Amino acid sequence: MAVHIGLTQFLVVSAILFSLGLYGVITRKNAIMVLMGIELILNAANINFVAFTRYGAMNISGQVVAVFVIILAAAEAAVLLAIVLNIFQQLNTVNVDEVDNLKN
Amino acid sequence: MSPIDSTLIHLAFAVLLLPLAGFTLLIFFGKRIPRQDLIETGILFVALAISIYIMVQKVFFIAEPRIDFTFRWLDLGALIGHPGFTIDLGIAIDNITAIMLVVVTLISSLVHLFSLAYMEGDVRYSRYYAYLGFFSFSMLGIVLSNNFLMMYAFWELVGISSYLLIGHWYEKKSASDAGKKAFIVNRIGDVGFFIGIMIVFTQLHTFLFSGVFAGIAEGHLSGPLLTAAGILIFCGAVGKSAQFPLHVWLPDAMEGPTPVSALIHAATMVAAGVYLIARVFPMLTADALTVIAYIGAITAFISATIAIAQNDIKKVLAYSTVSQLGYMVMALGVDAYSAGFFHLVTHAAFKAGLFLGSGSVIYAMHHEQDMRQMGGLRKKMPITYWTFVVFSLSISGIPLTSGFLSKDSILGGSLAYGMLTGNYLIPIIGYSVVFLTAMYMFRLIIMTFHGEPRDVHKYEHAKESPKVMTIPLIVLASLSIFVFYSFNPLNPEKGWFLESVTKPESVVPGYQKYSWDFLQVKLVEKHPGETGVTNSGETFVTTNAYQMELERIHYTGLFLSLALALLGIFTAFLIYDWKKIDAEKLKQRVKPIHTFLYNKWYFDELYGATAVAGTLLLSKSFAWFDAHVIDGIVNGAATLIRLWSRLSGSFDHYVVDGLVNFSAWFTGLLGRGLRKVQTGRVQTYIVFALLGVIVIFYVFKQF
Amino acid sequence: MAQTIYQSFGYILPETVLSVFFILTLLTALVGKGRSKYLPAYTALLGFAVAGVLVFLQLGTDELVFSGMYAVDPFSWFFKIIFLVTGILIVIFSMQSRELEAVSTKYAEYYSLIISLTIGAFFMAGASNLLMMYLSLELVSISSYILSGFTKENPRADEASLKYVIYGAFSSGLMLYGISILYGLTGELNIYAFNQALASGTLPQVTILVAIVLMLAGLGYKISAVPFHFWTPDVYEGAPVTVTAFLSVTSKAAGFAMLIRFFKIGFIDVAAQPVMAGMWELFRGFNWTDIIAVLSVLTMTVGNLVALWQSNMKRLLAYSSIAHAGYILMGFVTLTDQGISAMLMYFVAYLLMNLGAFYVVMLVANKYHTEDIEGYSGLGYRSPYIAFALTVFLFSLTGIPPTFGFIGKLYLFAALIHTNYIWLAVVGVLNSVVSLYYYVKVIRNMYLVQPEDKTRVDFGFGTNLLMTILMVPNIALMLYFTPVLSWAQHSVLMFGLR
Amino acid sequence: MNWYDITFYVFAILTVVSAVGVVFSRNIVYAAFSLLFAFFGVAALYVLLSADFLAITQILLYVGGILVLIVFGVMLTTRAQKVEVKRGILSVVPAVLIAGIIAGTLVGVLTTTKWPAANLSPYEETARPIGALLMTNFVLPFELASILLLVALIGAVIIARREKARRA
Repeated sequence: MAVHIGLTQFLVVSAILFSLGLYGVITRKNAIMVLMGIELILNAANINFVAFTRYGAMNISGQVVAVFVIILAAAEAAVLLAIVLNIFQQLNTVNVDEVDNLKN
Repeated sequence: MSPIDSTLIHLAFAVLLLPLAGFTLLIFFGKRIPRQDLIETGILFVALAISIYIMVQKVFFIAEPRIDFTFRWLDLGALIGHPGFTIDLGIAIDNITAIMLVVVTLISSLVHLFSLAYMEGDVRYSRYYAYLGFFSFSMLGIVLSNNFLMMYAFWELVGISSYLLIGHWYEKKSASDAGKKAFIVNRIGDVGFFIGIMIVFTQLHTFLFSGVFAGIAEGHLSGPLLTAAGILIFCGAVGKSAQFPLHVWLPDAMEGPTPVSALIHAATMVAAGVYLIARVFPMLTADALTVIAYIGAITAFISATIAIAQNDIKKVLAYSTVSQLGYMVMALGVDAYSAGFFHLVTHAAFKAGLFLGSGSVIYAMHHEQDMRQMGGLRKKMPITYWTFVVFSLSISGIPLTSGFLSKDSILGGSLAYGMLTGNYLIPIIGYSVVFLTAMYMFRLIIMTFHGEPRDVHKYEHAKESPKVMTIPLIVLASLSIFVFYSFNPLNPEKGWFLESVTKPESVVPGYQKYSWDFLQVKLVEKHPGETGVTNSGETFVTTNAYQMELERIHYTGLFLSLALALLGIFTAFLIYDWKKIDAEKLKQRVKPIHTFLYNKWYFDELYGATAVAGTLLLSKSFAWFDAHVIDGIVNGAATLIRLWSRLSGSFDHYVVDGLVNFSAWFTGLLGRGLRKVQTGRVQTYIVFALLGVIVIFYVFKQF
Repeated sequence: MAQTIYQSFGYILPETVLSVFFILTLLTALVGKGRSKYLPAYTALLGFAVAGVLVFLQLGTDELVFSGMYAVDPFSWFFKIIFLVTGILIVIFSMQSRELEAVSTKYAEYYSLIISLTIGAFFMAGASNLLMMYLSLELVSISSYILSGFTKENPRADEASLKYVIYGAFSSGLMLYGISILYGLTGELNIYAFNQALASGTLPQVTILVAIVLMLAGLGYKISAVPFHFWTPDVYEGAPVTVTAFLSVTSKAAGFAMLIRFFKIGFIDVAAQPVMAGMWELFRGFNWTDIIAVLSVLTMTVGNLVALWQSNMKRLLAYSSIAHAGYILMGFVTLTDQGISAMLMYFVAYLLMNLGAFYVVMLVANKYHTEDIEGYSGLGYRSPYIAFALTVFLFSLTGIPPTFGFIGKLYLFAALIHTNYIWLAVVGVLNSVVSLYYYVKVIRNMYLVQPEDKTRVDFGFGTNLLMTILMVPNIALMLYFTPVLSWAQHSVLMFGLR
Repeated sequence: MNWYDITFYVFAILTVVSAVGVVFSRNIVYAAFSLLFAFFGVAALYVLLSADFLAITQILLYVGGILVLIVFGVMLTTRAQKVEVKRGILSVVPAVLIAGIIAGTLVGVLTTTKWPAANLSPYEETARPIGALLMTNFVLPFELASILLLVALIGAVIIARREKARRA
């Protein structure tokens, strides 16, 4: 009989999602796409929380954390997008690697 | 700590910090504050009022010998191989502290007042007042410290501020040279002081006086090391109190403004050395005390003889100061503790008065300091003259003055000491200096105030100084009268001063004060004839011989000193006023002596010669050594050496130099390399963070 | 003693008051627009003052409130005082900043964000629950993203805030992932319960290591420890000076508070004797303190070495603040009471000297319009008082004797020697020597280089006064630091220890 | 294989593939749409994990909120470029390497860890206990989150708002 779906499978999905998010964050040029990568990371963490709540037969607090994370993600996205918009107005670019005047 | 005690401690802090606050105000906001001089002077008078309150409270109403406020400054806990490293600091008020507080603030405030006129229109007027405040702060710090560390710190601050004040007119080369000389000569003494402190600290692990004394009493520091510590600490006093052989800086320091001379070279800074000896008195061994007594006596004599031959009014006073300081040091050395401190206080008043008086004369004579250009000023400057006479009588030790009381105590002490120990030289010097003192002081008065004016032009313009200058003189003159210290004009024993300044119990192990047991006056007074056991196990019997001797010779000593003083005054009048003896002829007859004295015993020349000749000799001997020994060895083992030197040379060149250069270069390179990493692109940063995470994980997974 | 939820509200009065004033300050935008430019600042100051009084009333409180979410204990009390003092000083600095005049229409928002960051820092200092830790960290972060880009007409500030927000969001993402793994291992969010779960000793070490390293990424970013420090110089340089100063103290101190509490409460076996010996009883497998020691060495070395090459004063201070994070971490390595009290003492010193230095940088930027070290040439002649003050602050930062910085370092080193970390102390001393070079460079420029323009530039009485208030403790606390020391020693007490 | 497993694999693959699309797609609009599917996939995983409330929240907030925000962002800045011409600062290989190491490590560690597990409890409604928790044990984070949202709101407004002065 095939392996039944359990905690492990969810964790693998979360790990992959997390790594993809990291990949997106470090390779994407466009700041908005970097943001998308960050959202993937947060989602990966959330999958962990919910999966642990379910399979660890733990208290439901993991799900509560997930709710907070979603709220935070929204807040963070709003601020990041606002900053990107402002950068776009000021510097006429949304590429993070072009914003590199402060260095050394 | 009772409420009044803590109040006194708080007030003492206030006294300490007020001048500092004044200094900070003046140095940073000086230009923007109107009448900063008055502010600073006012601050000092406030400090004076508080000090008087503290003194009255402490001396008359508080029974306990000292009020101590100690806090743990540094506690590094137990370190490896060390039981614990703690440093306690704090301040303490005992009777001599309280009295010194008043002396310092009193003289300082009067000098501030005096300077209002004297320094008017000076280029760096506010700077001058700032430094005066800073000096007062440092001096009060010395007085209040209850430990060696703070005392040393303030000691150095006093050094710095006196350097600044002496060199106040630094455009004048002689002034800036004098400042430097004072600073350097003092450093020599301070090195000894510092080594002494370090000996004490390494042996006893504390800087607190009380802790040090307790440690010595328990026998944790004794023998030659204790004597050495005492003498090394005394070195600090030698520097600051201008004792032989480091006395050379003080007369030069007269290049500073005259009120500064009054403040630091008469009343406060130079007194710090004497105060230091008084502070550490309990830990001084018999040998150390002997050294101190002889240094003091020699200083007193040498400088008194020099003073006779000087023509600059301030130089005379300067040498007189050195001489009187010698007296004080000698008094402490012969165990006349109270007398020495007493003289410190009375001397502060009348010597400050003398300096301020000379300042008044100099001011009137348009900064003329040569006495040969003066004369006849008595009529022009009556207040200055009469106060000057009071001061001179006081320093000469004529009855009804404060100087008589304190000086007589010292002389009595030295006489008793000489009688008992056989060190007759000390009382002999002590009494001969009485004669010299009286003579040079009245020589000064006669040359300045009596007779006919020699520089008529300057005389014509001379007039009595303004009130801010004469008021301090009058105050100081009245303080030179006996009533302030004792109601009995002939014997101060029962006066409040000597009652409140009692000699502290010595903590030195018995055998180190073995032959000195008669000096244990305190113990003796209560139980003469008591038997004690020294640390080394010997038994000894205490006697009250010293006390008895003091009483026995009291009137002998008194009349002897009085007679000598009057003789001195008489001689001065004989030579300089009535011209019964021709001064010039006398000078011719004793020309070698006069020249010798006039040139200050050639100390400066001596130091120059020894230093220069010594250096020459040293370099010559090195050359000889080089030529004969080294060359021989080199020639003898040329091959080996050459090989070795080549090796070591290349080692030096490639390895040592290389390492040094390399580390500098490498640090720089590393910094530059690391700087390159900071690309300015946020994603690079993220990559590094991720790499960091990976590396940390895999490196530490191993463990 | 745990409190019921209802009772708990009594313990967060200072935070509540700050929140109220956060909104009040925001509302001054409606009321006082154009009328008083200082109204929001005064409101914020009032808020800090009221909160300060309430915090003082909590002296000695040692409670865990909101079902283990938040600890009100002497440890957090210490940091709350630090945050409030910093907040007040920053508000006063900001009132004088010319840089911020460009955004004078948004003062209300600016000051309210300073309050919100302080609220976040309060919660960071007391958070004893992983969720609280994450949320409070985010509150601080989001406030600081906005603050650092507040002068949005300035491209440098924009760049700073963009980098900050990307880096911050990424770091907190890593941290959150770490939290999720910890949660999976223990089923707990509360760090006290977490400790209990760890006490069983059956938890897989490697997994915990993964979680901890990920958490370190988040915490390390807040305290700017190498290699999570890269954002620091760019953000510090780009952000307005006042914000930089604020971040360098409050945000960093909050990060340290959280780090210390997390490790100390979460990972030390409270049952072990002696409790405070700092043994990581549960983790004999790997030497945890070594991770911190290595991070500490890297942090101070990188900070100091790169600082050698800086020409911009703000950037120099940014690297210097990285180096200082390294010094402070040294105290954490010991994990003893002595080490942590030394860290706390160092925070007091750091607050005084760092804020002082940044204040001078702001003043110089105001009047001399330069942030370059070259621009400081001859400052000693033109503005002697300011130059003198900066000298004192820089000496203190170096740790040269007549300053409080020296005492702070001395205690850190003593704690290290006490726990036999002598090599680390040596590294610390060597680093201080390196740092001397770049601090003295500034001082040399101020005093030895003659200015071309010799006109005096005065800063007015109020500025000098504030400068004196900042400067005097730097020296006075060297002479008499016993109160700070005993305060720090009492403040190592966290809820649940002893 | 039962239906549960099949459903899981379907949605897991959907999620992962969409995520790949998000990070590899060159067109930002495609990326945004991929993100939409990834969010949906995650929501479905939540349903599989009996977290119904969370699934709804995910869809409402992420899809309805964050994604719309992102799309707005894309549209507002799209004037510059729709398509990424070149990659970011890292070439693909090192980036893949780093992400790969992290993925490998995580998968390795997470799958080999013996998680404290219990038997699956039957499905329970989650909205009510979550709500209860938010008002009791989690009331402090709840309040904190509200301040945080307010701060984010203010921040977003002041940072993104165009200045009148600039336009003039």
